[in-house]
Amino acid sequence: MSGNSDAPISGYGGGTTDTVLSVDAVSDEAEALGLSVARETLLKLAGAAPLVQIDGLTAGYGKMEILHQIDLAVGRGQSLCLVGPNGAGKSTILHSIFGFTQIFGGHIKVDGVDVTKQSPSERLRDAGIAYILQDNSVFPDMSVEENLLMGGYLLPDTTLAKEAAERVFERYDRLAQRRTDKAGVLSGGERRLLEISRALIMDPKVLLVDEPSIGLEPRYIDMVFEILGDLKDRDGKTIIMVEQNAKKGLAFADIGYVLVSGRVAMADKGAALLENPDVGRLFLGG
Amino acid sequence: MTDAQKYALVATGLLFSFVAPFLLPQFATQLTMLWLMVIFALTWDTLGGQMGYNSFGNILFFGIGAYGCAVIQRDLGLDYFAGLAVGLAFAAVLSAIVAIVLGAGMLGLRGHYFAIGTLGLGIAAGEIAGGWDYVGAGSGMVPPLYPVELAGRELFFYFLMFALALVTFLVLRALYATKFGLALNAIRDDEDKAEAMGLRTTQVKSLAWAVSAFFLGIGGGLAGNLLGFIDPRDVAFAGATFGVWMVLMAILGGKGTLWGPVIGAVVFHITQELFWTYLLGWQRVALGLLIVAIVVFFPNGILGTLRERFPEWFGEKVEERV
Amino acid sequence: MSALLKIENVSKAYGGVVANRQVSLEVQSGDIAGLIGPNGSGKTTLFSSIVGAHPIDSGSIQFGGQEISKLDVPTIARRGLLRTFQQTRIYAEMNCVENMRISAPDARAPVLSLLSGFSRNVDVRAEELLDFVGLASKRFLRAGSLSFGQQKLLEFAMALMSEPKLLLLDEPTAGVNPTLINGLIDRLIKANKELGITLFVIEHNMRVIMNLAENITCLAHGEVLAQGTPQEVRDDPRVVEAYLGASA
Amino acid sequence: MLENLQLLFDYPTLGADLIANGLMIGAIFALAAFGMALVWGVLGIINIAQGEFVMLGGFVALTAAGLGVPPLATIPLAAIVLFMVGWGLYRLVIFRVVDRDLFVSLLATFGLSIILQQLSNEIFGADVRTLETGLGTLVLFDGQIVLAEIKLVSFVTALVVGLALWAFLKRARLGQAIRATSQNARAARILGIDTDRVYAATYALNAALCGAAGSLVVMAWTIHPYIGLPYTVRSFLVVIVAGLGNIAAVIAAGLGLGALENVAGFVLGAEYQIAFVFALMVIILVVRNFLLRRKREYLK
Repeated sequence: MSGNSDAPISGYGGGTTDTVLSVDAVSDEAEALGLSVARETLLKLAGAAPLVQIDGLTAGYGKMEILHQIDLAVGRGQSLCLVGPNGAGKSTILHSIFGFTQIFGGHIKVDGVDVTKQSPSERLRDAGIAYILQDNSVFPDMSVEENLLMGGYLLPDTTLAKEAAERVFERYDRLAQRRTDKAGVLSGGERRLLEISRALIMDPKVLLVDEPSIGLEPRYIDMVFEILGDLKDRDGKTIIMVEQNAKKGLAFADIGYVLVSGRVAMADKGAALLENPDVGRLFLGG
Repeated sequence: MTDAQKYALVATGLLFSFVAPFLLPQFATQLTMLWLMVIFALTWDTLGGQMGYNSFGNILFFGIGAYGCAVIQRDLGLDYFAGLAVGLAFAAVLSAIVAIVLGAGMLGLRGHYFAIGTLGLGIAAGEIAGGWDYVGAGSGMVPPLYPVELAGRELFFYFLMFALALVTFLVLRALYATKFGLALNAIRDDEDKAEAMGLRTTQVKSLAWAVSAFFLGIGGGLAGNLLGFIDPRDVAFAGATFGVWMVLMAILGGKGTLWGPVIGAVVFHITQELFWTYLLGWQRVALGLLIVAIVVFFPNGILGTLRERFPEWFGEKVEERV
Repeated sequence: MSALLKIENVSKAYGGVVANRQVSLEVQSGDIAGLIGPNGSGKTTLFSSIVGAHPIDSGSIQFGGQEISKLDVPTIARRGLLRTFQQTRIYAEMNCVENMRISAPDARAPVLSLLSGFSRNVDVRAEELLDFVGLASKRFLRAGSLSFGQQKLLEFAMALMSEPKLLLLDEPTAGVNPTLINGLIDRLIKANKELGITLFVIEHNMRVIMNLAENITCLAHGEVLAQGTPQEVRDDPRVVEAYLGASA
Repeated sequence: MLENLQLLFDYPTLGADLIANGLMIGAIFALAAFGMALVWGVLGIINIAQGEFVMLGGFVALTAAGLGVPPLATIPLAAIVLFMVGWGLYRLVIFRVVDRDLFVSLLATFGLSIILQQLSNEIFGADVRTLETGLGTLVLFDGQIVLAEIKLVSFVTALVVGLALWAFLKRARLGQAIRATSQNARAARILGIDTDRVYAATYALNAALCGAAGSLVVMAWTIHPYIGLPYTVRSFLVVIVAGLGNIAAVIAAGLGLGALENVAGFVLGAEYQIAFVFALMVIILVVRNFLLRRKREYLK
């Protein structure tokens, strides 16, 4: 029983729990290591002609600056995974590429076009950047089909959206079976499939994927990564993702960046980062 | 700001409060009203600020107090001072009881339902009083007059109202320092969590509203006598003036703080007295503009803004363990 | 060992959807029990039913030998059955010490006995527990200004502060930085072993639950699919089929 | 009060007359409530200035009629003017409170309602006003039900406008964007929907609905600058009874409230009619909350 409140409990103060690193401690250690990455390294990882290229991006929300002088490059048909502690600015990078942040400096280019000043809808329609949101971004009271059609909201003609939706149904039979069901009653995996395929209606070049595995049961996590891998390999989509489950994310990605306090601290091939002992200790929890 | 500076400030304020009606006798009534405003803001904040239940109808208890006191004074046949004393006591108890009874239903409502529900209560009360002959219906009530042969009516009410404001402040200050006070804050921050942790939220909420109503009821009784006339819609249940001011003053000073409502009431009242008369009928338009401006641009109020700027004045700090 | 929590044939539906159907399970006193299952399999609903937030349609829930399925949330909490929330819930505008103080058992007394200050013991205990979860240096900060992981730790400390017999934890590691997870597991085990608090944990992270729990129940479609030790559950073909997938 | 009740029993057709007249204004309540539900669902704001929009619609109609516009033509005119007022208020104030906590938006719209009320008082004066349409009276069932024709026109117009709006939400592109935003604003944004414009359009559309309602009110009944709050409360009442999504329920609840209020006004006396509306709201709120909680089946 717990009534025994006199029992001494030891923690940080007592120093018996040594397997823990707080977020602050991670940042401190990473800074102490003086980690930083040269632009050339990033460009080399991305191959000859990067599809998405970010130079010296400084951005944030309102007046708050979260990203400091970020460089990023990823090639066509490549996947990039961003890892790092909470609050390092991983999602902020995705938001900046899609146009949800305040950009104070730097440039974002997609396929050679500078999109820095474009609105989100321009980026989606003209530059081919689609955002796949983590967790529950379907319209629960609309049918699966209506949800897909909403994905084509920016298309000039609704018949185009209908055609694209048909292609999605041909490709993903699971979704076709639930065509007329309300999206709110889908299972977690089906919902995630709908979220991904809804982004395909606009036939984007770049997929920004925010936490694909969050809140999913184990067997669906594999399914989601399979779908993403298929989109990358078969359709040549470029994927930039943020993943809480860093091991899964790095195992999937061609390139991995480690972010600390709004800067890129390390960058390498995904598999290589996974092997890196510093990364393991500081970011993957041993 | 050091503690010594804070104490000096408070002492100066207190001293001024004692001598003000003698220094500025021509403003005695306005000064008395100032203390009423302080009571308004303080009692509103108990629910709105500390507990997060934004009532738009707390004016209800003010009106009940005003009528309750006046009815006792009218019907009991006591001499003026005894009648007033019994009337005020009755006003306080009646308001508190009504708060507990209404609270059983109303305090189960959350968020905007509570806000709009209480708004409805306040207006319904005004409409009912306006049709009820026992309290003079639409033509209102006139409480007994302060004995003409005695001088010092204004000072009498000034010091009564001042004392009430002071006692209200001290009682609330003491309450907020107890477990009860912390329970109020817990309900404000997350009522479901508080329930899940086993707090007796229903009891806590009822008591809070009763305390608020208790002091507001006395305030109503005093104000009726001070003003010398109780109108159902423009005095007792004056939702469009007093009722809104309560909320506004508390927000202006800083919701959920002890001193915020006091500061907000003083600033608002002085502003109002200085500028109101020059607005020639446009006062209420200005009031609306003021509400919008404050909630949109200044929702944390004076103290809330100071707290953001100087968190250490309010005891926020990171302490590294040695 | 005796069953501290005994759930028998519990069913619960809302809006025509069956969330739990004939669920039966036991949590032994002193144990760490796990609850796993796909999304929408009724885990969180079962937790809500146990603590009284979603009353059950039929069946029985006994805690310490007494029927609690008809009691309300605060009453059940006062008997020593507490939960933490998936979306961490703390009192955001209060500082950490205040969060701890109001979680102490004596804050649950009838309202008139709340009209007094805090005892020294409460404050000592609050400091100890904040130290235990590593938040001692932040104890005078607004809880809302802590990071998500720190808020989870605070919520856990608050639960310990209120001295429960049984603590239900809803995904304690979801959204927690990987580097903090080991420490969290460590503290959960300590709370169980040193403070004697029985734990019942919903968790998606297989690594965590397999290391933590002594007994695991797997739900699917609101029904109990499998029960047993971590190894048994992990090897159960039905669990693999419905939940873990081939590669788990 | 009891005498009035007795009257109702002695002359049951009197009840039919009261109910028929009540249903007419009930359609107006439904219209305003539909707008409130829209704003509530999409922006997450309870618009306390709802009734003031109705009142303004009435004054727009009055002013236009004074300038020679035929009475019935003031209905679309009031809607258009109020649409612009709504858009303007969104751009000035509402967009600043959309994502803030409910209390802030509640108080901000409360402030707006006071401003509109007092401005109208200064500009149009505090008198009770009505707009003569020149339409006659309908006498039904041998004079047992007497109904002004304009009330019937108002009833039909209100229902037609409501249904047109419902079709707009289902079919039109902007309507779909509004529905999508109300179900999941974040998701709408990542699909390129400009939610800020959707919010502005929704708020303006609501104001337009109220404006049309107001022009009907001034023709069939009366208005004055302080008429707003009761309309706000009636809209709120209808919405909490009917829910946010169901148009049939909104119409039914609106009509029901109109009839109930008219009968209650007769029985209790006209001076208590407003008190009745407010008290009814409080009672419904409390009972509804009690029923919701009852589902938890407390033992003790």
